Amino acid sequence: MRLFRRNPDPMGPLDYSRRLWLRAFVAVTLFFLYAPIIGLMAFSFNDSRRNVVWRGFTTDYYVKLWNNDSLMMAFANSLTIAVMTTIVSTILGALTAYVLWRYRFPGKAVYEGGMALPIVIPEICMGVAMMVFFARIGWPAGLPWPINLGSITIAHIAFAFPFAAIVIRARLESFNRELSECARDLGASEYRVFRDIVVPHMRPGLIAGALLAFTLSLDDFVITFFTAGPDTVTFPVKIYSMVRFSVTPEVNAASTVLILVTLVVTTIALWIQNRNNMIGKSAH
Amino acid sequence: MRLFRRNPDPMGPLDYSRRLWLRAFVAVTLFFLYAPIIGLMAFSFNDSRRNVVWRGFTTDYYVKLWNNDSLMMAFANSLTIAVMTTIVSTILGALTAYVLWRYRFPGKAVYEGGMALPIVIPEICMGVAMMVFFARIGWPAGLPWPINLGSITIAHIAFAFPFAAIVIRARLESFNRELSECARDLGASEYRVFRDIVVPHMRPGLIAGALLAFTLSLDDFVITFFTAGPDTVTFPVKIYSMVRFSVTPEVNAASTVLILVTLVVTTIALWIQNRNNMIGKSAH
Amino acid sequence: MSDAPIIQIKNVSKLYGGTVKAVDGVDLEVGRGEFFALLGPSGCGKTTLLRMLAGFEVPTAGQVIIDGQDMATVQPNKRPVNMVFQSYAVFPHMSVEQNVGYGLKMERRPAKEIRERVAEALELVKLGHLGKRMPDEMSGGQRQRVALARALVKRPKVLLLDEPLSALDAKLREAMQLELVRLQKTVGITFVIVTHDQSEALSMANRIAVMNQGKVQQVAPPAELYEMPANRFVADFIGKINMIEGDSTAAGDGEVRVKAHPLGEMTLKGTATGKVALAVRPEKIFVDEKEPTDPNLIKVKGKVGEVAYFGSYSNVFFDIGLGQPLQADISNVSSDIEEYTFKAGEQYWIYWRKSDTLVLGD
Amino acid sequence: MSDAPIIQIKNVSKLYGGTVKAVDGVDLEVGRGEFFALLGPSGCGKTTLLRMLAGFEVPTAGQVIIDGQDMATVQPNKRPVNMVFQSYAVFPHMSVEQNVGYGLKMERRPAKEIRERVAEALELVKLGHLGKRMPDEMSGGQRQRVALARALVKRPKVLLLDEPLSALDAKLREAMQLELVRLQKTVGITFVIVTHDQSEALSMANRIAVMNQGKVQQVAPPAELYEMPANRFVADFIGKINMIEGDSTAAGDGEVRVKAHPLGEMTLKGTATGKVALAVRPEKIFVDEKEPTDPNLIKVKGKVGEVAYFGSYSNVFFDIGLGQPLQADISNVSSDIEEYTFKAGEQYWIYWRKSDTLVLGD
Repeated sequence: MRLFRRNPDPMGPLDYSRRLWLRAFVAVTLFFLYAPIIGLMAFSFNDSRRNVVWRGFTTDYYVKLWNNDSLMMAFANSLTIAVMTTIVSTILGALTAYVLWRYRFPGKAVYEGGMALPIVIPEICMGVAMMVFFARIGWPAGLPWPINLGSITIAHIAFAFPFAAIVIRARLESFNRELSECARDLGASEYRVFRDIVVPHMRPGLIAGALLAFTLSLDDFVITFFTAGPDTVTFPVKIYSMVRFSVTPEVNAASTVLILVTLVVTTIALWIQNRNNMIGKSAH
Repeated sequence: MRLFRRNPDPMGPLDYSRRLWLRAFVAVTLFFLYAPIIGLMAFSFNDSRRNVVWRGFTTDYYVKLWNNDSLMMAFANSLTIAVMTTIVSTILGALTAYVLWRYRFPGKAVYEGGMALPIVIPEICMGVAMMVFFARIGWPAGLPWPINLGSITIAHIAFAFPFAAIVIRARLESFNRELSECARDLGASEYRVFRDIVVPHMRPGLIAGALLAFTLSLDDFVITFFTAGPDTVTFPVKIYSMVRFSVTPEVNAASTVLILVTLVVTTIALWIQNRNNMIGKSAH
Repeated sequence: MSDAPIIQIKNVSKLYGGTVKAVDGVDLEVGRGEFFALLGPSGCGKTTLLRMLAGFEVPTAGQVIIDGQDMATVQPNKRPVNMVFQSYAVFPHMSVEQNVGYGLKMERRPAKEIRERVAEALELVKLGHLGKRMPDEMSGGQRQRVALARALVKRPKVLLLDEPLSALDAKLREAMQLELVRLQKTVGITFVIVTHDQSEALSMANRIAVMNQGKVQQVAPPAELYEMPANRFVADFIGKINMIEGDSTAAGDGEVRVKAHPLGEMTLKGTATGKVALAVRPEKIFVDEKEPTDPNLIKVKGKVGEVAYFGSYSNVFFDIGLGQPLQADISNVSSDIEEYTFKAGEQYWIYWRKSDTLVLGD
Repeated sequence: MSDAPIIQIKNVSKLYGGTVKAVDGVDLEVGRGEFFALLGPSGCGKTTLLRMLAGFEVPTAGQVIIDGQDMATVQPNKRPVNMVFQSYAVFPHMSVEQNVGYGLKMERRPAKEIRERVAEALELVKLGHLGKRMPDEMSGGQRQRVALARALVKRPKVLLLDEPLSALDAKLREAMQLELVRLQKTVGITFVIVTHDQSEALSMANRIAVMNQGKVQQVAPPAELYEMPANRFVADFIGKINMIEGDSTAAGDGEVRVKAHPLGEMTLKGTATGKVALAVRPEKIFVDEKEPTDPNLIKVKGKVGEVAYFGSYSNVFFDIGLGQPLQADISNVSSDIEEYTFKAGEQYWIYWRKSDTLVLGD
């Protein structure tokens, strides 16, 4: 590595303030990206039912969210689905990643390609396909909570677990196979090698994959929309139905909550990945 | 590298057919992922208005798509938006990636984090934020085609260009900075170094980033749905409105078209990335 | 303890993809307590052979016998050998003690025995004070010691070492060479080391097998290998050597009559006939301004060409009227710089003993 | 052509982060046509110094003058120097000809001149037949030749080479050492090479600057550096050396009186006083069973410890009653193995000339 990275900035750092075009470019793109989102979040604290002018700071709308039973129910649904999806996706993803990494078998290439399909395929098509699929196999409706969330959860798992598998697979790529050979050499059975050597190495990937599956499930709108019955509303679907009437500060507040949860979970996932990359580097 | 990869499968390949649980696992996950999608695509060729039973092969519904003016208009809209988005996102993404790679400036870390926001933030929140944003700045409605696609295109660019930037940035990571130093040493100005040395290296990243932006824009439903006026329907939005009535074979056919376009573009992008990775490896 | 070899490799071959012969009909025996080296260029099959001993590769043909037992059906975790891997393969999430104790834990030894034997093994490799450390807090040299202790604590019949010094820097490598030799003498276990570095093999091993393209070229102690290489490949691969092409005919009594321009005709010890190479090591060559008279010398006049100074010796290239120059290593045994300064163009007599001259066939 | 040095480095320092001194008050001059080496361990500042000559680093203090011109405000693309990079930095999307011609194109030379000079430069590095090749179809050695041709075609006043041989394998590296020397003689341009490999510097350069921790330790021709190192660091970094601690007092006339266990007291050439190291190179040590009588020798009795055989020489460690052993390199000048076999425990007289002994201060 040292060969090509001797110097972090060998051309010599340029003083930002002297470069007007750079300053302008940075400012414009930042504005472009941040303005709508920051506006949305800021106006959730605006003391006015109309969204246009700033009238003062309030957290009233968050209190209203808290007291809105149907919204809280939607949030509970979303969390339930996300937790179930996370657990199943991580286990399935880990097994898939391990099988792909460890074994050779006929049709492995097809299988790996197929794995990536749900990542590539347009969400709307996934949604329609899931809807048709559940209709065709005659998935029962009107079940009691939380079993009525089953179809959404299954759709979310089908959608989310390939992401988890890819994250875990990527982690396994950095595994030094001499470690598992060495454990074998020291007398470990194949199962002990998996348990003692491979799983500890996988762990950061498992956590990152789980967090990814969690945010994918929590944030999903399209697939949920198509697989949800009328009595199974999730948080994003609820926001959607609120927006259909008008963009009230409650919508802003609900969106802000969803954004913050996602940001926190994603930050944790990235932090784990970075940390484990750094450990990986220092160990070799 | 050789140190850790001497052997592609040093534990010895296991015969797939002897491992029942592996066979079962592969079959179940493949079915789980493929069945809904393949069902959707297969029944677009089913010679029956009702979706349930297979009645024989037909391409009638593709002919019907072709003759459906409002659907073709939606497709034209989608392509127009996607092409515009691709061009602008790739240019913006390349500039952003280059600035982040080449220069140091205050707030660079914030800028890099901000870049990733549209990738992380829930689509539904992006959609709501964009809708509110355009409403607040008073974006005019009822403009003639194709200017009426402007708001959607802007929203798509804001959403897609960070993806392009990340792909191009990743490509720049593999750039050997000694190449640009060497060109300087041989008498090239900074501009010539960029033109003669950096851009040729970036090229595979530019193409892959462009194709990614294209599929993101073409497939997007949520953000489009929130920023589109009633007279600006895109292909995914059209599919959505068709599904609201009932899942006809035309819906299947339209979904199949969208899936195939996406798959082809993605395959090309992956192929370019793989090829350039392999060239990158052989060159060092 | 019996005198039978601890390792017997009988006509072993390994094919990849049905045709590429990584190992091609190798026969080898390693004695008890030997420090044995497998030496050769990369891709010569030495690592494949080592991995067959460990059980990570299965021979396509032939037999691998360790301590009298055929290894054909014995899994890697059941073999009486242990290996030190090229990357050291120290388990990153275990402390040094846990690493070293892992093999004993797999044997289900009682905790007390594990504790004692781990401590003993760590003392052996001079890491007694670092048992609680995690691998990422250790240097490359220390991690190698962990790998050594972890393999030795299992008291294997054979210790396999795969390029154990290649990841260390030059100074540390030299120190570890001596230490590995010392360690092997202390524990008395048979060591089999794989290396591509001839000076490593020469300085450490009792016996060396030189391999090329899957085949064993020569098996001999270091000095024999260096002074009596079996063929051109071995002569060229081990150390530097001058080769002068010539024609040889048998002269009976273990001698040959060799004619080689510009040396003339002479009778030498050897058996190779036909097209041969007269070979002499650079450090066996002497240089003088006066013509030597001893009839047991081979002599030739030459002109100094390039001189490469290396501090402890100078590598002087003489033009003797051949396509390639003749190189001599002149040891700089005096600090008086003038004494061994060669200037390009100077004429010298170059000579060496007939007994130091090799006659090499292909 | 004037006799003034082509490069003058005047009291140059480079600070990183305001405090870390990568280069610390370096003064150096390089003459026209010299083959000059900057030698030192990694992180000693040698590469930073080279990059200051090329213009990729700006000195925090001091002056860099090339051919009489202060380089302070001259951009890298306007300097009369060219560089061969460690990775060779061959442009992957250009053919060999395009690579070599790139620098001339930047000078806006006419196409015909570019063609001719590129062909000439490729001939010079023996790549005349490969002009149409793309870099990914070439070996590492060939790519290095492209980098050399590309720099030389610009006819720079100084050619800078950053560890040019570190990416090549051992055999190729030796061949390229000779070829770089030949090339430098052919073109007559000043070469400045950065290396951490002492044998590379010794064998190639006319003059070497040894650096450590940002400071120049000694500047001298190779033989002087090896035989008369200025201090312990240089003695230890260049080649192998035995150091025996002792006490020294001035004895006038460029001599010192040194007392060192177990050698006794003696008068030696030197100036260092106080705590010193008596140093002698391993190849300057002789070994005999009989006690030598020459009064100009330093002698001591020793017992053979470890012996490392390296083919052309044996590295023998003698226990002379000190903490660390005394090592002697015995050149294996005869192929009769018995002649130079040392067995552990044997007693010998070990001796060397007083004139070969260095008295080193810190």
